[in-house]
Amino acid sequence: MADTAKPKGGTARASGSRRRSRKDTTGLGNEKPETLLDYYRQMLFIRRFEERTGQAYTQARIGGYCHLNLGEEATVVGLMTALQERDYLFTNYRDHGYAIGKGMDPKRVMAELYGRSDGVSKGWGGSMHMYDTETRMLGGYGIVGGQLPLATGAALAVTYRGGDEVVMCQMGDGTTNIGAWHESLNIAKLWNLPVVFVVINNFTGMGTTVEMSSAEPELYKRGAAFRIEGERVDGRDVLAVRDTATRLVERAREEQTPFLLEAWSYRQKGHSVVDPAKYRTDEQRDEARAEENDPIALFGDLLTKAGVLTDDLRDEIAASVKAEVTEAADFAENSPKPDPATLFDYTYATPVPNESRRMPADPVFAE
Amino acid sequence: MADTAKPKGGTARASGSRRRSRKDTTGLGNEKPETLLDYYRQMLFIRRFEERTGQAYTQARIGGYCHLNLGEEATVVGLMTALQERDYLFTNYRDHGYAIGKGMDPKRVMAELYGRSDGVSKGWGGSMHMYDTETRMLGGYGIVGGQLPLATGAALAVTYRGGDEVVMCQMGDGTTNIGAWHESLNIAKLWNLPVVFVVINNFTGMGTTVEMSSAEPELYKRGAAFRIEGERVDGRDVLAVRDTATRLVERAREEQTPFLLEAWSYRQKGHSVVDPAKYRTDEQRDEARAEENDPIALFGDLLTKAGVLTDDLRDEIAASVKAEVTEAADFAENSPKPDPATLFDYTYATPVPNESRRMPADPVFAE
Amino acid sequence: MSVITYRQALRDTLRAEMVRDENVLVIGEEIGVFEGSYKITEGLLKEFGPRRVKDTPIAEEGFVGAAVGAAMLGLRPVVELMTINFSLIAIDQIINHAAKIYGMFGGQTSVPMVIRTPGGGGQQLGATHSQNIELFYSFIPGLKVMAPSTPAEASSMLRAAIRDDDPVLFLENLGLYNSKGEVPEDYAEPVNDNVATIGRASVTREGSDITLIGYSRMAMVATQVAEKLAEEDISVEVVDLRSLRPLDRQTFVDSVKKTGAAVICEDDWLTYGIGAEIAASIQEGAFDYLDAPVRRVAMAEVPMPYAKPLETAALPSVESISTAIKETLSAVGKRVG
Amino acid sequence: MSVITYRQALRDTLRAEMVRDENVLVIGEEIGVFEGSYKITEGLLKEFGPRRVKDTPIAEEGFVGAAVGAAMLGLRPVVELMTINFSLIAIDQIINHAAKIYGMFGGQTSVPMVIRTPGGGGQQLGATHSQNIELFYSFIPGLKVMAPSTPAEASSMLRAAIRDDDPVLFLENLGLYNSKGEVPEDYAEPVNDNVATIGRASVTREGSDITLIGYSRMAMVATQVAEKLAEEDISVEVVDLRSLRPLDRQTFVDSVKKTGAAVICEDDWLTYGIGAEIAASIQEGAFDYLDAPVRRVAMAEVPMPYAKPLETAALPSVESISTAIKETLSAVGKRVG
Ligand SMILES: Cc1ncc(C[n+]2csc(CCOP(=O)(O)OP(=O)(O)O)c2C)c(N)n1
Ligand SMILES: Cc1ncc(C[n+]2csc(CCOP(=O)(O)OP(=O)(O)O)c2C)c(N)n1
Ligand SMILES: [Mg+2]
Ligand SMILES: [Mg+2]
Repeated sequence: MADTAKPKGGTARASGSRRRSRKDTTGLGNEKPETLLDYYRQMLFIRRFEERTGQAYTQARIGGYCHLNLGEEATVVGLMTALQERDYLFTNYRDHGYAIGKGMDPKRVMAELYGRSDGVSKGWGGSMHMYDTETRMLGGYGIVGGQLPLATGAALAVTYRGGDEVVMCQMGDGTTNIGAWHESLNIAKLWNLPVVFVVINNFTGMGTTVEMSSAEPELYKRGAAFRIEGERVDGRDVLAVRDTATRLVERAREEQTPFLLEAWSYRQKGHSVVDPAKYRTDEQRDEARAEENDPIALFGDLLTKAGVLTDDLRDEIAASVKAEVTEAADFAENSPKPDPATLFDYTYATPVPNESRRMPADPVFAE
Repeated sequence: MADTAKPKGGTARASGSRRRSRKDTTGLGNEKPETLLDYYRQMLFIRRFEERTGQAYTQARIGGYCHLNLGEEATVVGLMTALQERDYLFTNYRDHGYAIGKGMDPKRVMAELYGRSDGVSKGWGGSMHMYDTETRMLGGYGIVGGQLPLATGAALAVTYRGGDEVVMCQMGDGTTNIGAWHESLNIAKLWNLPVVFVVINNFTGMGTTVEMSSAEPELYKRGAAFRIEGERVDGRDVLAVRDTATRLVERAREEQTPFLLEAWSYRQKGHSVVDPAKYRTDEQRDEARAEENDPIALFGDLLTKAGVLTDDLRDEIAASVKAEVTEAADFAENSPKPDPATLFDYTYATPVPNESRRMPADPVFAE
Repeated sequence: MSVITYRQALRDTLRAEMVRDENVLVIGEEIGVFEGSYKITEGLLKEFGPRRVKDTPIAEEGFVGAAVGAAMLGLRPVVELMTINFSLIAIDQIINHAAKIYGMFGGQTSVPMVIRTPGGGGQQLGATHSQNIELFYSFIPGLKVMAPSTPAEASSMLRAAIRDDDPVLFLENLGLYNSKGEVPEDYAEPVNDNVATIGRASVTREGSDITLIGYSRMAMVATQVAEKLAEEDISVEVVDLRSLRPLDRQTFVDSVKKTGAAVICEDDWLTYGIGAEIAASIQEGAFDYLDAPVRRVAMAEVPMPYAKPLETAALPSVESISTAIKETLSAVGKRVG
Repeated sequence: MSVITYRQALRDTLRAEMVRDENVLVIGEEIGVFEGSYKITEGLLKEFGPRRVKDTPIAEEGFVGAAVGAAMLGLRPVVELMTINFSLIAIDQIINHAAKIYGMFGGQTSVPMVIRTPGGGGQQLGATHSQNIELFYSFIPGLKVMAPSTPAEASSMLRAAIRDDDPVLFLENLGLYNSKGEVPEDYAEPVNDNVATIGRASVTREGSDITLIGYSRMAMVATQVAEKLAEEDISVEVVDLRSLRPLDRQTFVDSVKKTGAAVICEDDWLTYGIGAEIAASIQEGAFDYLDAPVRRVAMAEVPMPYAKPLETAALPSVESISTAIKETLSAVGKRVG
């Protein structure tokens, strides 16, 4: 089972890293440089995208609740790389990076954040609710655990039709304590469904630690209650995440059975954009933001040492990422706001007689 | 861990029995005859009480849903013997035997079944809702899993006050699949609460087998998701149940931590009085009712072989049990029906202005 | 026309839809091996096998949510919840997921599923098993709530529910399963045009003195009341709501405009119950026609007791409804039989 | 008198009750270390420690149910649910357990607990986080539902809720936490007589032309409407319901008997919403006094969209309420300013 475990208990020592091959001195395997640079770029893109999101929120261009992927870029990119295009994804509300990683146009993701009509959910969803039928990202969900039964059901539909798609269901560590977790993993195993449940362990719910909330804090072991195999991976390491996730996704596809994957990494900032995370000690804060825990810094160093990432390339990537993020924000800014006349367009897929289509000031019976 | 396991899988072979001492050839330890005979009598009492209940149901003296303890008398008596008077009990709807075992007057239990005002719940609860503050049986509950959070909370109150009571929480095998199970066991362990969760494994929910409903069908192992120690016991064996339960109850008291106990035995008849259990094969039905799986027959034989139970004693006990059951039924029959004038007496503990106390035909505003 | 039970109408229609559309599957507790707590799914496992008849663990949230997810990918699951009381465990998946997914994501994916579940009291099932909480679902935009009262409607409305692209809460009733009524000869055929229009109430009996409004079992009771009062020369018009969401206000308001008075009978609690909206709508839509206040006859507001005399006292009945009608008519100044 | 926020009134009162009664403890997600999502419990963990301030896992059903069990043994838990939307996960424990235990067991054991939770929309929180579903709890016999609108009431009503022996759903409002108002000097003292009577509405502003009824944040909006319309010489009487269960019908019916007309403003959906019962009760209790139909101003019946212009359009406002009032008055034939 898990060989790359951050030790249990309150102390957040950063241990356990990827070891794929004894002969691999670079830590990069035999991966093609383009591929490695692509991962680096994707991670950086998410970083900058999320920073821009935070900024836009502060400027009141984005509203509602807003949760960022800062610190878990390697997990996001590693997981999304493990999925085939035809595979399905369900996530929680911390979904911007996943939406982009699964293939949505970042411009439309930003437009969704801005609540505009070009947004992936036409401005109806906002930060927590990215969705796109085409890229098979079937939604970010705001109710903790709400996506688990849905993912299970999607996998049921796949097997019902004899398809070979896999469903990935992302969630946070805190989510392993809610009833829907138990019911869904149990059903997924009983019915032999190809779902990979992925727990993003950032050691806390909002401010509540894993030790305060999970009586078995080694989360990947909790599959035991359903005979579901679990693994843990160092979520700061994009290649480790990719490899482990790919293995489990492909096993789910082959063996038609669910798996559990725990990926740990640090949440660099507060729970949501508005959370100053005052409950963290200075030490905890420093640890969460330390270079050695930053997936992008880590991977960048590795690539630099291996000669894959030069200073020029680094600047070039940084500039192109910056430009693309700016482009996304501009696109969002210029996208039209939804027209209040469309307010009743999406209550029902099939409109029926006597449906209520009243504005607040309207009487029940129109004259 | 469990040494008295009925083998997993669909086949219901009756294996695994009590082995307390190598020197104990009687299988009865050094127990005093009076004690043994008392257990025998208690089990027989529950058997006859439940048979009478079934009969009264058929005669429409009892209504609603009605679930019997037939086949699990050893479990009931063993568990109840393990509890101190000051300990608390929560159960599911299959609660008649437990109510009696925890100390309620069988007359008042029967009166509750009849829906009479001398019933333990004054006729408000019926079969599924036996309750008595005095004997600390804090209720049978009809929502599967509903009693688990309550039991956890009761244990919280105990520790909050520094008390040394233990809470026992009984449930069926099917109940281990519902979200409340997961949430409650997790909280109980996190908060170090003295609760013993007892799963009565009769191999089915209503007609759905454990294998169809629990991805880890060795139910006592499901505590692993919370680091809760689990044990399994042969629920046909009253002394084994008593001993195992006593050990866990006392450990919960000492160590202030929850435990999980699985007791397996057969449900002799249908899920409820009205269920003909047609879904059982002839073989399954025969097995469920076989002498060798009948806790009373088993214990009776043991006592007979050991010379504790003579034919005379057997007859005497049978007669006195019969008389007491008849007395309970007569008491119930003669207890007054609740007066409709009391309909609004128990909606609120503290009545307040503007509370609704209208009969169906009453207008909203009284003249 | 043949005469069958409400139960059989449901079962045969469910079967017919499964034959018609490979995407229709049934999911629920004890619906396969046990053949359903109330035997609506009897025979289906044998005919269609475990792929299409899925017995579930006791995990309402998990399997209702799984049905939602399956519906998102285009299956058409029909979920059975043993009684509406247990829906409280699954309600987050119904309200926050099934009802939201179409709108929250800007209309990308519909959720074509049906949740069948019986309500109904009066069976001495006690406080937690005797509630009628269709209100909760009827309140939610994004859901459709149907409540048939006859075998014919059970059939045509279930067919409509299964074929509809939105999540439908399909309310059955313990007290109706054995009730009988006429159905079209071909009601059980897979190819079948007996498909109800969703969202329509109907006047099931014409009358002139007062309008009596009910749904599900109470629509049947309303007819009994009307029949009884007819003997006393009181002419009661009966409206069966049939659909709780959308709510067809025009049908009952038009009836009240004709009769000038209304009583609502309902199996749920009075305060905030379904009848509140009906009364509120009537006073808004037929204000100038009403000759007396709209009265509601509903359950007494208590946790339902087990004991029979208490339960009986707490439930609306032909007698209490008749009383409310007569009192209303005497307020109107009309002759009371 | 001092002027404080609604938030501070809640916090200080909670603290005072914890000082007063050792049996009072607070339970909820992120209420300790995090000090509460909306900071109502700020400072409590530091002052009272983890025995009395219990951070929970994300397990609403589990910890709400644990509070019910603890209350059965005589503790007085005050549970925080982060928003009323998440109560759907715990609703079975609230409705089938907290609300039933006293009655179902024949009055043997009361359940003295409080569930504090904010409702309120208008924060762009989207479809699953913007619902006002107090209706579900207000419908249930055995529960009491309070909805204070001012800091003074937040304090006196929370005190009453904690001291009451029945389960109370205590509805707060995201939009009110920062609102200010006067409170008695001693509102934060452990020994304190500022205890509200449960189950009473109040006329918070007198007027003669029409009655405007609201609760929670909408009671505040109602006052703004009344102030604005006063400038146009329309005299609006405002009734704040304060208690949704029990419902004090007499207070608003008496007001309508005086003014002859009524409008209800509510933050939930119109059909089957809280206002339905108010309107139904008014037509029953003040039938002969009503000069025009009771109108309701409520949320548009859609899953709440995230985008600001859509959300704004869907919510009732001072403008839409004013429009309904003016239309009602012109139906009455009264001068419209
Ligand atoms: C059912 C439910 N309860 C509570 C919340 C409020 N809430 C939002 S996020 C969160 C913490 C979740 O923690 P975790 O699962 O670890 O995910 P993370 O945010 O750390 O990625 C909570 C409690 C919610 N959205 N849904
Ligand atoms: C939440 C909920 N779902 C479904 C039911 C209906 N139901 C009553 S008993 C039962 C089976 C329970 O099986 P188990 O836990 O094994 O207990 P047993 O009856 O075998 O003792 C079911 C499904 C219920 N009461 N509550
Ligand atoms: Mg987390
Ligand atoms: Mg069982």
